[in-house]
Formats: sequence, structure tokens, C-alpha cells
Amino acid sequence: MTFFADFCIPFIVGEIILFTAIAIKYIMWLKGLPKSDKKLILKGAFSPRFFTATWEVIRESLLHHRIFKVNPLLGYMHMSLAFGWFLLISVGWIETIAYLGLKMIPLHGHVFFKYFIPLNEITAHKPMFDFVMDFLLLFVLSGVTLAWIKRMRSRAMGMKKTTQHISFDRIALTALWFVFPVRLLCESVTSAIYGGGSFLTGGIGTLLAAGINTEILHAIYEPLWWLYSCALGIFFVAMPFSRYMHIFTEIPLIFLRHFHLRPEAKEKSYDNFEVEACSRCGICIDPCQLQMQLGINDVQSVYFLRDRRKNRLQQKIANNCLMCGRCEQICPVGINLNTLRLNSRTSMRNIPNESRYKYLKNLDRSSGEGRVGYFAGCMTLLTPNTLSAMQRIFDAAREDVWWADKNGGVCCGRPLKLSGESDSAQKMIDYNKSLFYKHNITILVTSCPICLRIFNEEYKLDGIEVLHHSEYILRLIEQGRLHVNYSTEHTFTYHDPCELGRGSGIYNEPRAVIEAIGTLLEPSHSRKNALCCGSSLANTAINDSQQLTIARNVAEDLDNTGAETIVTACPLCKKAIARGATHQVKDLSEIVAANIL
Amino acid sequence: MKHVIVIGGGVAGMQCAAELAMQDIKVTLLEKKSDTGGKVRGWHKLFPTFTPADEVLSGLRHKMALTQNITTKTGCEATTITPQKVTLSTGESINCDAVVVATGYTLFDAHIKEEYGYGIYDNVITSADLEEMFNKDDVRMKDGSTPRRIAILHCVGSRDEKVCQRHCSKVCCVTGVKQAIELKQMYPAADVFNFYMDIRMFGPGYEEMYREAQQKYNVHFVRGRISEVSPNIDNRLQIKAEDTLTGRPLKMGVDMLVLLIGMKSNDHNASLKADCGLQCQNSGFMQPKDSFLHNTESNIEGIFYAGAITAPKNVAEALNDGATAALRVKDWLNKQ
Amino acid sequence: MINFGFTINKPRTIDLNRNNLNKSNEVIREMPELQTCIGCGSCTASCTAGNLTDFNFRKVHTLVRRGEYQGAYEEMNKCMLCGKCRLVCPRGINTRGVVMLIKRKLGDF
Amino acid sequence: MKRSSWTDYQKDIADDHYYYARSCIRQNFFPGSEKVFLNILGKDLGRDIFDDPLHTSCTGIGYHSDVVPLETIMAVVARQFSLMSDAGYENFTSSCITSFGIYTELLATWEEFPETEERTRENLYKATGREFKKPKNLAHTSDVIFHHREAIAQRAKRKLVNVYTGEPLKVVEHIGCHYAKIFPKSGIGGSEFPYVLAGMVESWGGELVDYPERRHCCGFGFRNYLVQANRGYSISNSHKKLESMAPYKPDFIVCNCPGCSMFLDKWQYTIAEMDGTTYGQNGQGIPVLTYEEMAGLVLGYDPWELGMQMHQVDVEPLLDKMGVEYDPSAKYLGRNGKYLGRPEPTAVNSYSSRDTRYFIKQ
Repeated sequence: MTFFADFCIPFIVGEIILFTAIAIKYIMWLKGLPKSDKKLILKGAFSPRFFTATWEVIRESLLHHRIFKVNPLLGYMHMSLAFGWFLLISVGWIETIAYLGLKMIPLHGHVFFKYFIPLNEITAHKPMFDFVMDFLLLFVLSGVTLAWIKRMRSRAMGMKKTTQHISFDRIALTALWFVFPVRLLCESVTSAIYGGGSFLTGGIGTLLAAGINTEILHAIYEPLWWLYSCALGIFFVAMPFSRYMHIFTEIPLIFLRHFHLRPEAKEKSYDNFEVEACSRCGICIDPCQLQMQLGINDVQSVYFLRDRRKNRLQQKIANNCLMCGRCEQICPVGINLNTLRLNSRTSMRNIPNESRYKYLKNLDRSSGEGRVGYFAGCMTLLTPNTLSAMQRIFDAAREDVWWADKNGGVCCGRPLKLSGESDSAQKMIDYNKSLFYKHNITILVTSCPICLRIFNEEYKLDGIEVLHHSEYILRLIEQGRLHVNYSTEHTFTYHDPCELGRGSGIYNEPRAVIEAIGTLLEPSHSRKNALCCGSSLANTAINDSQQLTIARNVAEDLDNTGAETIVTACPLCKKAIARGATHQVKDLSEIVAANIL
Repeated sequence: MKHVIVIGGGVAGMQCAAELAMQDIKVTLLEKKSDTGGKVRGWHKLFPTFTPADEVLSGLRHKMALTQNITTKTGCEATTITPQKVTLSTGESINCDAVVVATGYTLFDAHIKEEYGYGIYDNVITSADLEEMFNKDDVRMKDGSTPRRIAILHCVGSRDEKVCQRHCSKVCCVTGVKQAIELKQMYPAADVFNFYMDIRMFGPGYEEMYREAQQKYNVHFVRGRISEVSPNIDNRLQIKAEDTLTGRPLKMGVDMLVLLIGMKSNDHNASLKADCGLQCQNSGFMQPKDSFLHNTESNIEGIFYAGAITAPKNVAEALNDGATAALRVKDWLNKQ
Repeated sequence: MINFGFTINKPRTIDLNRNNLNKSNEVIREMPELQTCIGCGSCTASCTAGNLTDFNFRKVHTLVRRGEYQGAYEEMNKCMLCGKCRLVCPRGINTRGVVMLIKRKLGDF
Repeated sequence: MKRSSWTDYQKDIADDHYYYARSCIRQNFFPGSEKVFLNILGKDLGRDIFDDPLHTSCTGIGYHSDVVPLETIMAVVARQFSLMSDAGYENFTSSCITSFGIYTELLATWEEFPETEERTRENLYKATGREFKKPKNLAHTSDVIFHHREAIAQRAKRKLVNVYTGEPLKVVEHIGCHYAKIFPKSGIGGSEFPYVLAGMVESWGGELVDYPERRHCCGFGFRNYLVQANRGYSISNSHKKLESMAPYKPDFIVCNCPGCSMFLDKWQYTIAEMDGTTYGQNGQGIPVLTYEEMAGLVLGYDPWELGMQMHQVDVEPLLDKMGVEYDPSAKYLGRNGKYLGRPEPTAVNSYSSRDTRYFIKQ
């Protein structure tokens, strides 16, 4: 048996291009990895992490467990396509082995098995396989049907918006849509002519044989197999250059991630795995407040990754993101969307070797003395109530405090980092760090989550414990150094600042502090789902009225709790929410200071 | 039937006459020009709503025609005024029961600010000239070409001790913004610069219009007063000013310079003071009895004021003044 | 050339006829709200960098709008992008965006 | 441009019997100009003008440089007036713009603050035993020429016309800050559209150039020039003016004020030396004339008799254009044919090097 017919050519060509392209990509990316990353791979490959990674590959790449959690229907769609196809291939393989024994058969031999081997023979031999294959085909076709529905009417699939695709994606998508229905037709016509097939192909085959002239069936037989081969070939060619690259890329990504590879402040080769692992499922679009409140539809992570992959990322896209992290925490592939966006901004804007900020030299405007340092942050200087509340709290706890920037200090560097000027941010970091060490503090308290985040992530403050003021206040209360008045009459609601909640994982401490004073009423969006106030420093593209629209929406959510006071723990959130809220907006420290016993 | 003489057929006078007439009072409206309407007759559109000035005037004329109580005498000026009698320039005198003086203001003569070259350079025009051009739908340079860069200078004849005009004329700022927008609508490719000392957007919708001029129409605002205008070699006007917000002198060539001329008190006010015993302010505008409760009454019982005779006012304020004066007149007549 | 012990000072005048306004127009086109600046100076008054240096955001962007680009990039580089100015601007101008835009137009990235 | 506004600024100018006060700068740097003024008035026009050897500097340079106090200068001015009265004149005319400005300013001060006049009378009496009468008419000498401009035009031998093209010569005029900027009413045409020189230029066939920096200071600025470290300000102002007028390609500059004549002339050399910029035809500089020289040329005086060889910028190109006949070899010969010496050739002063031989008489 030769296992070759002319119609196989498109498939073979596609197959060769596909595997060559993927091989080239992977080799280039792996070669481009920095030494440290390569070491991590070597270390990880021979550790139990290899097995945990394998399990995750099965769970995510085939079963799409995380999408299931977000949206079961969508999860089923992805699963039927991925897992269904996978099973079709593997069961097909077993089928050939079972039929012909273990021998070298080219790939197209497997794929077009039913062309090469008379169908009735197979059916006669292995009716069980026929049934399973038909069943699997039906499973996949159900997924294809859902995909159609999703494209036509995304709301029916529980999505408000779906991804707008580009040409390669459309080609691949169309080819993919054709693959399985055409396969069904091919096998059904084969069955009609030669007999055989199970409930699906056999059933349709019998119907066709009864309804259509045999000559016509013979005439369309070859062209149908050509069509099937072409659909597969086209899909294969388009695949490495379209979103379907994610099918393969997610697998190495899961392994690399389990080996502790991560994207960093500057772009590196590993990022390619993350970027191309995006399936453009579009799940990131719905939670984006820019989309929800402002109707901005072309900046979300899916489009950002697409543009970055195509090397056509524009600043206006890269800059138009609140970096609230709502998409990142929902991404089924677990791509580090914020980090990637940040390192894109860095590539676009960072200018190394620059003699900027020379004026920082020998500057010290701090005051006071103590082992506890308090860093207000630039924004807090515009919310002096927070400053005086912190002063009262420190006084009540009899804490000696070193005030880093009460009289105006140097920015923490996070805003520069967020806009991509990471080398400049480093100058702020170096300056503030040396200032902290110069004054011998052991605890650094800040009431600004923006500062907190960079202190934790970039400052590497050995020997200095960094605390958000919510953590610090809670500690004082727990240690009995600070006594607050509890009253059920006080009702509060709490807004999770992005940089504090999703950014730093601090959800419970502020809530515990509030509950020590009064009743906490949760808004409809809270904790991981909390909304961004809209004034995020990360976004330099939206204008003031757009910021206000978002702020009003957030404020409405908080106002709706009916709480008498809206509490937040970020000066920027406080300013933003106060623009739209009808209830008073206070920083956490203010309500504490007002209730000190 | 009581008889009131309203002197001045501008919007304040027309409004006052119409309101009085509706109270069954006989009114004689005296107008120096050949037709009523006053200054508003020369305006194209009114800020901040871009309402055609004609709409306001025809509305007033319609209101005046509702009764038969108004006699309009055009082409005549009042020389001496008492509450009982007004003598006209023709020598004729008319008896009455009360008088409302609504003679308005005079436009500042831009020739006096010689350094701006009005009357010397062809393309230096006043805001009033520009309104006239808008009315004819023919805003062009003298040689017929399209202006590419236009400067609008605020406070010409206002807040300027050098020409004895210490007061603020109030409406020029917003007029400058309005005209800038109209010019940009007409010539979107032209650059329009407003040179101002302060921007005083006192009325409802004015600030919004100012902002729109900046953001939507890209009108440039430079805080600094033009010091002098001279001709350029390419026959443009070179203007010099200080961009006070950067602390640097600034110069540029412009194709057209619009001078926002202010409101000057009428020269005639001096004779009202001298011959009729009415009181004047230092600015030359008439002094109402007080600034709050009796701001449409003069120091002489039976003589009332309406409109810009007492201070620079916009059209809406002049209209309000006309109505208020009518009420005050009626009260006073009832008391007699 | 003879040195007489004094120099011919460059005129400080902003000459809008001579200045190349292309970049200025680009800045305004991309950020039309910058034109709504009323020169109140809140940005400069609250400025973190201005507290430590002579950086004057209002003046620099005004000069840029007039086509005076010299030194503007270097001045804008003093900004720490902390965003206080954006919080205080009564006209709601996206000041941080302006800093970045001007740096982009006048710098080399 | 509609140039009618000058008619708003008119003043009375005496027709005859002038008491003449010389100018410090003019008599030192343009001595020919003062001499020719006296000749034009006395000989050509037959007017009575008295050049009094007893009068002094008005000390205006010292006053504007904060060296001479107000009271002192008032006394000095009062003495000039006293000399005038002694000589039997009532019409005072001064050759210097700054002096003219000082006289106008002090007369106005005495008018507004009579006590200062009283004190001045006292001071003058104590110091010199003199008393004075204020002049009936005060005019700058350019006002006098302006007054007689039509009479001069009638006697003109030449016009301000390019003899090759027949086109009027393009003239830039500069009236000097102290002429009308202090009191616009004291100058003909005021300070915005001054007409004193423009009137002469037009009457004598030339064409006036109205250029953007027409009203700008020449750059002298007294202490800005007198203190060497400040000369940058001074030259920058002249530079600004020259840059502004250069595109109009003026044939010459005519100045009202002796200081302006000097600076607009000499700074051209300095600018050429400092940054290589030269103005005028072929980069040879724009000739700067005093109005007396302009009047002299029109009346047919010999340029060297007018003292035009004293200029920094060569006047020969202008003379050629006007069709003035002159003897190049006599340029640097002073009175009685005595050789004056000649300047080193420079960009704006190169005619002497092209020139042939001189009669050198020791």
C-alpha cells in the first residue's frame, strides 16, 4: 500500500510548512533565552515540576479547565475542539495500528486512512472504532457549531464582546470551520459509495446513497477529499502565523512557567512564548473598564498581544491601559499581561545611559527620627487628611517616626516605571533606597499602594520590612498598641485599590481594620473583582472626562451599598471616587484616627 | 392716561417702552438715528448662543406693536430733560409724567490708540467692523484675499488709563471668543490668536464657549497686550506683545488685526449732568440712585435709567434693565 | 573676528514667523486639550520636581506651543511623572500625557 | 498705509531769529553737519541764526547716565535760556535730540511744578547772578529744516532720486527716542508715525521705508553704551533694527539724533567684525546721514565739505546713485588740503583702499 494520492499534496505541503515554522520559532526563542533562563530549564526538566507541568498541560491545553471556570459554555467549546481533535487524532492512530499493525505510515496515511483503506473493510473489522470515531467527530462538530454561534452572536455565549480578528486569523478560522464538516462529508460519501461507517458517517452515507445518483457521488468523491486536504493544508500554513499558534505554544509555556521562567521589566525571548500562547479568546475584553464604560475597543490585552506579536504596536495602544489587572487575573492562559505591557512600554520609551535627575544628588528633606519610616508619597501630599491621620495614629501608638517626604520628597519611581521609563525609575529607586538606609529604619510604612508596590517589587529592601498602612494599623490594633472605638452604627464600604488588591494581594487587612471600627458592606465588585477608580497612573491616554466616567461608575457601585462612608486605602482612588460619590470618601487612616479611644 | 418719554431706541429703550405700553401707559420713544435697534442693529450674532441679533430686534419690535400706545420719533435728540418735560434738538418740547433715559453708550474710537494703526493700516479693523463684515458674509482682507492669521486684541479702550477709560467694558472678552469661533468656522485653516490681559467670562455659557474655542477650534490665547503694530515687508502687520506666561517678548506677522473696542460713556452724559442735574460717575456713565435696590432710578425723582447708560452691559442685562425700569416707572406713577 | 569684550545678544523675542510650528501643531493635534490651559500654575505649584528644581511645566509647554523647542526636552526630563499636576489641573488636562507627548515629539524615541 | 495721522501732531516752529545750541556728539563726530546747518539757514535761506560761543553742553548725557542731578541740569538749562535772552533771542533751537528732550522735559516740569522753576531761578542767580526768560518757541534743528523743507526743495540742485533708474531713493528714517517718545506732542507726527524726517524725504523726492522696528531705539541707551560690559545690549538693539530694515534694501538711513547717527553707522562696522554680517548694497553697509547732510546734498554742497568722510560706512555708493560729483582723492583732505589720515580698510569702509593716490601735503 502506497498511501499516496494527488489530493494529499496540499496537506503534505501544509504539514511541512507548519512543522518547519514551529521548529524555527521554538529554536530561535529557546536560543534567545538568557543564560539564567536556560539554567532554570535544565534544572526544572529533571525535577517533579516536569510532572506537575504535564498535568497542567492536560488540564489546560486539552480540557481548558480555567475557561470552564469563567464560562462553562465557552469552556466546552474550547474543550470539544482541542480535546475532541486530540482524541480523533490519537484514536485514529490506534485505529490504524489496530488495523495494519505497527508499521511506518506517513501522517497523511493516518489522516486520510478512510480513503486508502476501503471503508466497509474497516467497519467489518473494527466496528467499535467506527463508532468511537463518529462519536468524536460529532463531539468536535458540536464545538464548531458553538464557535459559529459565538462569532455571529457573542452574547449567546455569555460574552459581551468577542475578538475582532485580522486576515491570517480569518483564513485559519475559515479553514478550521471547513475541516470537520468536510471530513464528515468525505467520510459520508465514502460510506455512500463503498458502504461502512457508523451511526454518523454511515447514517448520512446511507441517506446519500438513497437520494443521490451514484455517478454524481463518484464525481464529487475525489474533489471532496481534495477539499478536505486543502482545508487542512491551509489551516496548517496559516496556523504558525495566526492565533492558532497558541495550540502548540501553550504547551512549552506551561513547562517553562513550571520551571520558574517569568517575563521581566525588559523584553526578552521568553516573552514570545507568552505572546504567542494567546488564543485571542477575548475573555480579557469584557472585564476591561475602558471597554465597559468608555467603549474603547481596540486596546485590550488581546489586541495588545496581537499587535506586539505583529511588531506593529503603537504607543497609543500600549499606553491606553489602566493596568488594573482585571484581565490578567481572568486570563485562561495565565499570561502576565501587565508585565508584558510594561516591558513593551519600556522598549518604546526607555532611554538608557541618560544623565537625568542629577538634581537628586545630596538631597534630604526628611524629618523626625525613628525606626519606623513613613513614606507618604506624592499623591498623599494632596490628601493632607491622611497625613494628619497617620500622625495621630503614630502619636497614639507612641511610635517614633521618621518622615521621609512630609516636606516634599522624591517620587517612588513607580509612575516612571509604569510609563516605560524604567531606567529613570531606577534613579528614584536608588535615591530613596539610600535615603531609607541612611536613616536606619527597620519598618517602612506607606499609605500609597503605588509606592508600596514598587517598594516590594523593585526596591529589594533587605532588613527593612515594607508595610502598607492598613497592615501597619492592623498590627498596632492586634498588638494592643492602638485602641479603636467600635460601633455598629458606623457603616463603611471598601474600595480595593488595584495596586493594593490585585497588585499586592492585600485584601483582608483593610477589611479587618474597618471591621474593628464598624460594619463593612461589600460593593458588588470587590476583592479580585474590584473595579479600578479610573485615575490609574498607568494610563496616559484617556482624558479627564473619561476618567470621570469610570470614577462615577465605581462610585455608584460603592454608593449603592448604602454605607455612610466609602473607605479606600489609596490617595489616588480617594480623589477619583470623591469626584463621583454622593457619600463621603475617606482614607482608611482617617476613619481609624477619628475613632481612636 | 399717563405719558412716559423713553429716550433712546436701543434694546433697553425698546424693552422699556413695550413693557410700559402693556401697562396702559402712553409712551413716546425718541431715537436719534433713523431707526430703532441701537447698537444691536449692527451686530451679527449674539454670544454665547450665536442667536442672530435680528431675532432679538424683531422680537422686540413685535412686542412694541402689541399695543397702540407707543409713538416712535426717530431722528431726534433730547437736549434738556425734566420729569415733566423733554426738549428736543428741533426745539419742540413734549410734556410727560416721567422720563426713562436709555441712551446707552458710545463705541470707543480706535483711532485714539494710534499704535494699533486703525485707520492707518488697511487690515486693522474693529470688532464692530467685523460684525458688519459678518453681516455681509464678507470677511476678507482689503485686497480681497483670505486671511491666514488673525489676531484679536482685547481691551482696546477699556482698562486703559492712557485713554482715560479705567473701567472694564465687560462684553469684549466674550465677543473676542465669539468672533474667534466665527472666524475659525469661516476659515478653519487660519490661525486665530487672542491677545488678552484677563479673560473675564462672567456669564452663563461663556466659560464653556471659551473652552470650546480653545479645545475644539484651536484658537490661541496669549496673555499679553499688543504694544504696537507695524507693516511687514510682505505687507502683513507685524505685532509685538509680551507672552507674559512665558515672560518673553513675542512678535509675529498677521493678516488681520481685530480690535475689541470697549464701551465709552456718551459725551452727552456730561450735559445731562450740567444741564439736567443728573449725577455722573467718574467713568462718565450715569450714577443710579444706588447700586442695588434703585439701580434703574436717577437722583431725580421721575427720571429713570435703563441699559448701558449706567454701565457697560450685555444685551440680556440691558433687556432686564428695560423691564425693571418700566416696573419702577409704573410704581412711581401710581404713587403720584 | 574681533573680540570687543561684548557680544550681540540673541533676541529673546518669540518670533512666530520664524519659528517652525510643525511640532507644536502636532502636539496640539494629538492633545487638543492642552490649548485649554489657562495658565493658572497649579501644575507647577504642586510639582514634585518643581519643588526640588526650577522646572516649570506650564512655562515649558507654553513655549513648546509657541514653537520654542530649545531645552524643552531637557526640562521635561526633570519631571518624575508622579501625576500630582493631573490631579490639580482645573481644566482636566492630561498633563502626564503632555509630558510624554512632548518628550516623544522632541526627543528621539 | 494711510499716513495722515502726522497731521494730528503739529507744532509751532519759528520762522526766523533762532538761538542755536550745539550738540556735544554732533560737533565732535559730525562737525560738518552743524556748520552746514548754519550755512543753509544763514546763506541759503537768509535767516537770522545766532551761534553763541558762550553756551555749554546741556549735560544731558551725564543726566541720562545718572551722573548729573536734576537740579544741576535745570540750572545749566536755565543758563542757556539766560544767554539766549541776553543775546536778544526768543526762539531756541537745539542741534541735539537729547538736549531737545531735556529742554522739553524741564519746561514741562516747571509748568507742572512751578516750585522747581522757582528753585532753579534761585540756584542760577546764586551761582551766576543771572536771570532767565523761558523761550517763546522751542524747536529741534530738524524741525527748523522741516519748516523750511519746501524752500529748500525750491533751491534743490539734486533730488533724492537714483539717477540711473530714475526711482526715488529708499530712505529709512530714525527720529531718536528723546525727540517725541517723551512728549509725542513735542514732535512733528508724534512718536508712532513721526513725520519730521519723512516730510523732508518726501519733499526732496525720496521714498520713505516703513519697517517693523522703525520705532525701536538705535541702541545707544547711554549707560548701556558707556559701561563696556553693557555694550552687548547696545549693539543688540542696533542689530535688531538693521536686521529689520535690511530686507527693504534702503539706500540710506537718515537720523535725527547725533547719537543715533553715530551708533547706526559705527555699529555696522562692529557687527561686521563680530559676526561677519554686513548690510546694504554688496554688503558695503548702509550709509547713515544726518538730516543736515541730506539737506546739504540736496542743496548741492560738496560731500567732503559736509564732513561725510567722517562716516564709518562709505557714502560713495550713495553719492554715485545720486549723481553727486566728488573728488575721490580729496576725501581725506581736511581744511586747507591737509591730509587727515585714513582708516584701515574694512568691509564697510573699503573705498579708500580702492582709491588711487592722495596729495599729501604736510
